[in-house]
Amino acid sequence: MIPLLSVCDLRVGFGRNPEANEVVRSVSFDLADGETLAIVGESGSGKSVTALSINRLVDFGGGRITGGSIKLRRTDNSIFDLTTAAEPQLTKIRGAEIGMIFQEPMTSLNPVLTIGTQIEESFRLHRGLTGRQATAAAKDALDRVRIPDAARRLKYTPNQLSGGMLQRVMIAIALACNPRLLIADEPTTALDVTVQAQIMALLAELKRETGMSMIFITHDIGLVAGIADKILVMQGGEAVEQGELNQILDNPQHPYTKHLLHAVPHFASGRATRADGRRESDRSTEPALKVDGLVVRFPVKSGLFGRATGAVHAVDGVDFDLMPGETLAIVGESGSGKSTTARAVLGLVRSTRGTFSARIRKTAAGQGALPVQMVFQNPYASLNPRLSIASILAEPVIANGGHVNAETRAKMTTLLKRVGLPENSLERYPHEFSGGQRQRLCIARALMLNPSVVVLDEAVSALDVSVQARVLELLVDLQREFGLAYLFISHDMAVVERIAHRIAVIYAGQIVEIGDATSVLSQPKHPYTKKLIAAVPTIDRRHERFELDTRQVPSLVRPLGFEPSPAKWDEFGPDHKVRVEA
Amino acid sequence: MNYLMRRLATFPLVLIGVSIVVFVAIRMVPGDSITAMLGTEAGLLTPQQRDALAAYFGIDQPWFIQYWHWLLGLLQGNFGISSTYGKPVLGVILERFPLTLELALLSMIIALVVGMPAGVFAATHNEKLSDLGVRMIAMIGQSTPNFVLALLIIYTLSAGFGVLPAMGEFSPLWQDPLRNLGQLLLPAVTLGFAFAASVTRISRSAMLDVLSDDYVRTARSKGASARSVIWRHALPNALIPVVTLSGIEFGYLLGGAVIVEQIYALPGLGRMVLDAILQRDYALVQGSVLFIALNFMVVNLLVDLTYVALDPRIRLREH
Amino acid sequence: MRIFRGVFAHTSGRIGGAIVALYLLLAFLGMLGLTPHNPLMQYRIDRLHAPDGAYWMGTDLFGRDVASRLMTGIGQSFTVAFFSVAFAALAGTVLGLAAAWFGRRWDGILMRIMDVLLAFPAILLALLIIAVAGPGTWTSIVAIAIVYTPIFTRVVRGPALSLKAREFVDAARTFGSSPTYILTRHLLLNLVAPLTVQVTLALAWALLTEAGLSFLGLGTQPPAASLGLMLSDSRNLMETAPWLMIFPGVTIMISILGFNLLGDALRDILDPRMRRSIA
Amino acid sequence: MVQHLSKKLLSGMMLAAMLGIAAVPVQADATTLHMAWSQDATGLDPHKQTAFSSLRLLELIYEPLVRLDASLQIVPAIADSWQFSPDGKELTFKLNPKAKFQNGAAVTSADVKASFERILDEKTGAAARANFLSIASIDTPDPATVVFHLSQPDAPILTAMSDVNAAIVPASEITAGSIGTATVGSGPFKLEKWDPNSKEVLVANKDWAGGATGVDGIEISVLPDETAILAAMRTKQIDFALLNDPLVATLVPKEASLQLNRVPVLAYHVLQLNPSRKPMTELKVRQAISCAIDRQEVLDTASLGEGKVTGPLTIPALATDPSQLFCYKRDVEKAKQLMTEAGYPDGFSATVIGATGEPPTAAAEAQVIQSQLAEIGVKLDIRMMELNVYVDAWLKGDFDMAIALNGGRADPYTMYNRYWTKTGNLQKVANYIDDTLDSLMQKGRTETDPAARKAIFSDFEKHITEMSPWIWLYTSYSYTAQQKNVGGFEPVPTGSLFSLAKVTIQ
Repeated sequence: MIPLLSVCDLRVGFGRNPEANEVVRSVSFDLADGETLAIVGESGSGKSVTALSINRLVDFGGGRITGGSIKLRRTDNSIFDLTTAAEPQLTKIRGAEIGMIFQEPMTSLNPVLTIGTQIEESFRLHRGLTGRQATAAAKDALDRVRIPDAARRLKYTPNQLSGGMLQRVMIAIALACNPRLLIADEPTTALDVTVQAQIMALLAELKRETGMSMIFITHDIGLVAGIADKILVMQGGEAVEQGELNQILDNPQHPYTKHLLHAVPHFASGRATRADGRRESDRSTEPALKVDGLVVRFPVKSGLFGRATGAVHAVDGVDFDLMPGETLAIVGESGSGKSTTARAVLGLVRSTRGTFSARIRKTAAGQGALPVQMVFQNPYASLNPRLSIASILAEPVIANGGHVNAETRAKMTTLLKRVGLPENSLERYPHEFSGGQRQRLCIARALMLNPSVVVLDEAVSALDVSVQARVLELLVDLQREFGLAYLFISHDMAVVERIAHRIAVIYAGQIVEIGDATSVLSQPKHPYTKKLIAAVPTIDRRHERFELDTRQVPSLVRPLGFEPSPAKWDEFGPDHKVRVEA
Repeated sequence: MNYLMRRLATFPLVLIGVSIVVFVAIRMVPGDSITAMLGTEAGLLTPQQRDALAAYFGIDQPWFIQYWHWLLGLLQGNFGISSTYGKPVLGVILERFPLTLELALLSMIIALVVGMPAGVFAATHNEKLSDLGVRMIAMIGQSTPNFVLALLIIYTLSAGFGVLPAMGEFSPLWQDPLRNLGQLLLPAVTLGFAFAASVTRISRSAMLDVLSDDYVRTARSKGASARSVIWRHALPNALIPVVTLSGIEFGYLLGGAVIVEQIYALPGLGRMVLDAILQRDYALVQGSVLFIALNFMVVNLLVDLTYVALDPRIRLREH
Repeated sequence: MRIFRGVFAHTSGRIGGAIVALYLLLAFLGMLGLTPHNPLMQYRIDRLHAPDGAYWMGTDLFGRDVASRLMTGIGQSFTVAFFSVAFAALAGTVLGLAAAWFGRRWDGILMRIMDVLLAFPAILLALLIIAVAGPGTWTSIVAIAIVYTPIFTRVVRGPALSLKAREFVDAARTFGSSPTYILTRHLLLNLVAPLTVQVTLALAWALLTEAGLSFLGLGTQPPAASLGLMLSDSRNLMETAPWLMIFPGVTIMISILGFNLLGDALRDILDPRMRRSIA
Repeated sequence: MVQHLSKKLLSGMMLAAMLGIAAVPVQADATTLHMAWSQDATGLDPHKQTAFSSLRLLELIYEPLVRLDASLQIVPAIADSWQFSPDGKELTFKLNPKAKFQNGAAVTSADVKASFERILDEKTGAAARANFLSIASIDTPDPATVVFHLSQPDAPILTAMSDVNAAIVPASEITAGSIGTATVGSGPFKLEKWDPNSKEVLVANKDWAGGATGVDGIEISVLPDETAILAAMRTKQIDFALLNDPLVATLVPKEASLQLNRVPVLAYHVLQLNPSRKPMTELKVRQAISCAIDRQEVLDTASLGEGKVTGPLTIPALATDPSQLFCYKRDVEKAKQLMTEAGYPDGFSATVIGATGEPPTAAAEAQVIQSQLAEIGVKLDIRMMELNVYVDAWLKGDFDMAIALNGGRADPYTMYNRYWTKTGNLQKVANYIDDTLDSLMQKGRTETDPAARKAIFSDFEKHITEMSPWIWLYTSYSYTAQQKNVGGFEPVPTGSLFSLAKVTIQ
């Protein structure tokens, strides 16, 4: 049987001189009908460019195919080389025979057109449907991706739908004309983990329904375990290894594949938690940070004079304590209030109620110390691009009345070395560093003031997986060395498993489960925790079927004066308690 | 709705600010209605004569009392009486306004009809020779002072072809459409030239931005043709900056195009205000500046409302 | 330095930069008095002399050398443009930063005041200011500066608001950095790029405005030359001595062209949005 | 589709425009004179308006008792005849019985009396009142006779009465308080419509005592840019135009179909020194300035030679040959000498003010003078101001020097008493007076013998140019441009357009 798609010695370059500037070098693979190929790699590996070359969208991004062939077997069984096709032919193939979905559902749909119009367009272009017929077809397409109330949603514009919904719409568009090949370029990366599980489930189901082939591009090798038949691993523009799913996962040959599988955090249901620095049971030491009844509310204003008519209960009664040398991970999905909690601890948002106490530790004379410091999610946004590294590191010292003297400079150099950055970094600017390096800079900056607590707000989420692993290692080392307490905010269970001693699961502004990391991860008690953990993709759970669940996160807007009922807790074991739902 | 109400609520505030500024400023300018009428002959007046004239022009009291009276009148819809026209200010303004409005509209139509396709064309031929050509013309358009263009047009037409648009009296559109268009076309072209150039430049850069957006890639992945991608998917998204620019420019044009009106001898708002200032027709200056400011604010509000119509993502909020 | 290299690598940046540099050179020579003739000298027997070897661009009504006057005129026009834009940028930056930083009520009050200025027809605002203060170079500068201040205020306020929400500002707050430090190092330093672009484009507009004011007799005072004044003085001599209009007209057009090209280039180089799409 | 549509729309608009343009020159109504000027009248009250354009407009609507002809001789208007009593203290007018107001009522002696009483009433605010202060009382023995009783002999009063500022308005309109809003005159044209700064429509007054007018009406358009006026005349949109700027006026003769009318006017271009300010307090400094200025060159440069160097007296019958006046031939050496003698061998700095566009040559004159005075070390700073700002400073005497175009009168006393008498209203502007000037002016006022008057004023002229409080420069022309098929226009030195009443279009 001739494969549906046969890519042979594909080379793609960019710029004025594409031959000299190749980002994909000699990639070959075959894809049979109904097969799913996962292309796995980190940023810059050329995986997306490879995908975009297949339907030649790479042309519009300034790329050019400099060699090789991409042969598509068309519906009439003729073989068609996409690398040499002219644009008019390509427009007939795109959408009709090759569908594609992208990473960012929020930006991939035209913001000014209704989703109905955007779905109908596919039918109009390839099926010649117009008017009511097209609308009916669009409604069917939405039904197919399990969007409830499809007829009404057709009139929505993208801004009225959540990310998960939008990705379903994207899938509906891509599959509208039943293409035999679907290219999914990191379709779940921008989504919450439970939503990701939904989308994965949907893709798997649709694939079964239609028998289409799929190319699934991802940086997360754990994610493809549930859906792929074959895996192609890319690094630096080359395909370093490819083969059957089980073969790659169980018996990787290439060192990079091994690295991806072993060095990178994968969720292991509590089996990979830290063994060191467990909380002692006697509780004699004073906590590094204690948060009591933290409440953060944002007024909702309306009316001509902007009177508050309600409040968003972003954080609604959160208590926890954090011992020196301990990591408390706060996990939850977007909108759960985990970042607001962190920001409230730092005083970046004004807390409505609640108390904090943080232990100030003794420091060298002349150097002030703020007990709590923070490392932010986006290493590209948290360093002022116009300041040199020296100025950036000096800022906390200056802010606390210190001076940039020899001592400070010495400290900078030491810290830079300690976080693994070259010594000449001081005179350089942030843009000269990679994402991982920048995050190391942020960590160094946070340590300039000898804090006792470091708040890490999704501190590794924006990094490539292998970089993530190394930064996590660094964090663990630093924690041991300086006795730091970490408040680790994350949505990523795999990462949390590697660093947390304790975990607090936050949902709708409230902690629903808190306790020892191993205990919480291996024996989740609260339904939400269970759901969250069930949604985490793991290498262990191959070809597992996910349940589709279209429930939405409840609204956090409450009427004025609303107070939640006080929490009741069930204790499970020495350090594991779960909120009792009313 | 709430947003609209709140925006409208700031109007009186800004208008009071504008009126106080203009009220004080025009009175700070040396010379008054009397010297404006009599010139150096004003020196022949006896003090009693001066007082009588000051009372006649209503400038015999401190400015804040004058302002108070004027404000009270305004609340009753009375903008005062123009000293040069001897007629109610509002009537004078409304008589001049159709021309200014029509001229502004015509210029904007010319600018959009010429500028948008040119900008889209340049964006889709990015960095090719034709793009450079369009950009060069647009640059020249933006760089030509409009009085130079106006004088050149008039000179070329009258000396070279012996024709010229009718000058002086303005024929309203509803009375004599042909004559009206004949009168306004050249001034509109004069104003529209630089306007079109700005529109070209901004629609080009907006298109370039939009063409690299994700949803354009999505449209292409659906198999949409190049034309459909440009006109159906990209252009509506590129309109916001064009609307912003056109709105601002239109808002300014509604304030009258002093120099072009002067050269083409069009009795528009701009010249009226200029003359009113030169003749120290205080009531007319105050009334018309207020009117122009109100227009400007209304146009700005309309621009904001247009955003909402164009882009469902935009919610009306303060700022 | 990076900017210079960037401009040099950019086609329209090269052209624009070359034009602006040439004009600055001419203006500089004019200021040093290195002009073909004395720009104020009235060669009475050579009034309205057509361009030739002695007077490259002819002479004006007074028998003054147009080429020499253009050289000093460029200096004058650029002075007005530079200072007015500098003042407007300075005032706009301070006000825009203040509005963004203090937010709420102050933001409201400041922006309403800017609305008042914006709602005023620009040329009338300039006219009133000049009428009150009397015409002259400095009055023109102040008038144009006041007209442009609200524009700069808006240009600064928007990005300042978004910078204020950026993580490095949050980070600075967590260290307890002083407002002054945050305003100068974190906000202002990052506003340099959009401001540079806006300044360049505003310079072009200021040149046009100066010309417009001179046309109404409110700009530069005789016998000093400015491009706008020369142009407006030429209008009644357009037929008798066309060179009086052509040379200043072309000079002003090319100078504005230069600033626009340079501004475009700077936007391409400095605008992070553009850079992202290139990267 | 969009491109296609826009192309169609554009070509449609172009067509419309061309039609609109082409339709204009074809004027169906041949007996309407299409006239243009760059500055419009500023108001309609003949007793109050003093602006040049206002006077030119009102002259066509209102009539004074007498008027001046082209040689500045007094000729009848509303009055048929007039007579001074032997002691010069009584002036009697006989009114033209045919004279009628445009409301149909006859012009009677009561109207004359009411009009002059209005002018003299301080509440009116009539600037011309200053010229009529010698009127003690007015008698109206019968409807056709008016007798003015004067407190002292006043020869110039008759000339003053020829001004439209002394126009006769209906007594009924005065009572009604509608002067300035309704225009009811007795002149050749009725004002049908006035759209300030845009357009006036005048129609012939069939009842005019002066007979039938040459055209049925005049439409005056305000075209603020004189280049545009010329352009409009080229395309025959405009038949007749008033021009101010000699740079534009001199282009008219180059057009085959156009004719330029020019006449020397009474108004004079002058550099006013302020003798109350140092160092202009020094006679020698003022004289040095006078000697350092080449008046002919100012004229040649600023006005392209369009005009005539003049002394203080611009009335042809009284004027002295300028070459006999003090330092009318440039003498830089003498000027430097005078400066040294005055104690300013290195010169001094001063500011000269001028009004933008009023006259259009002001800035040019200032620049030439600046360049000339630089030769004796006087550094002039030019400040051009908006007209009103200028007037304000001028009236306050707040200037070192001022470039001015001052209006002339047909009588030297009326023209100069405001400046050069001790009680002159504008003494504070002139800031210079001496006994010789004052007594010469007073003598000139009461003297009725023309030859004796000429001698008096000749002395006045010589003395004042020697004292040099002001530097008189030149008189220019008043320009009107017309299509060659317009006939019968007679330009007069006062700038009056009254002869438009008899203009015809062939």
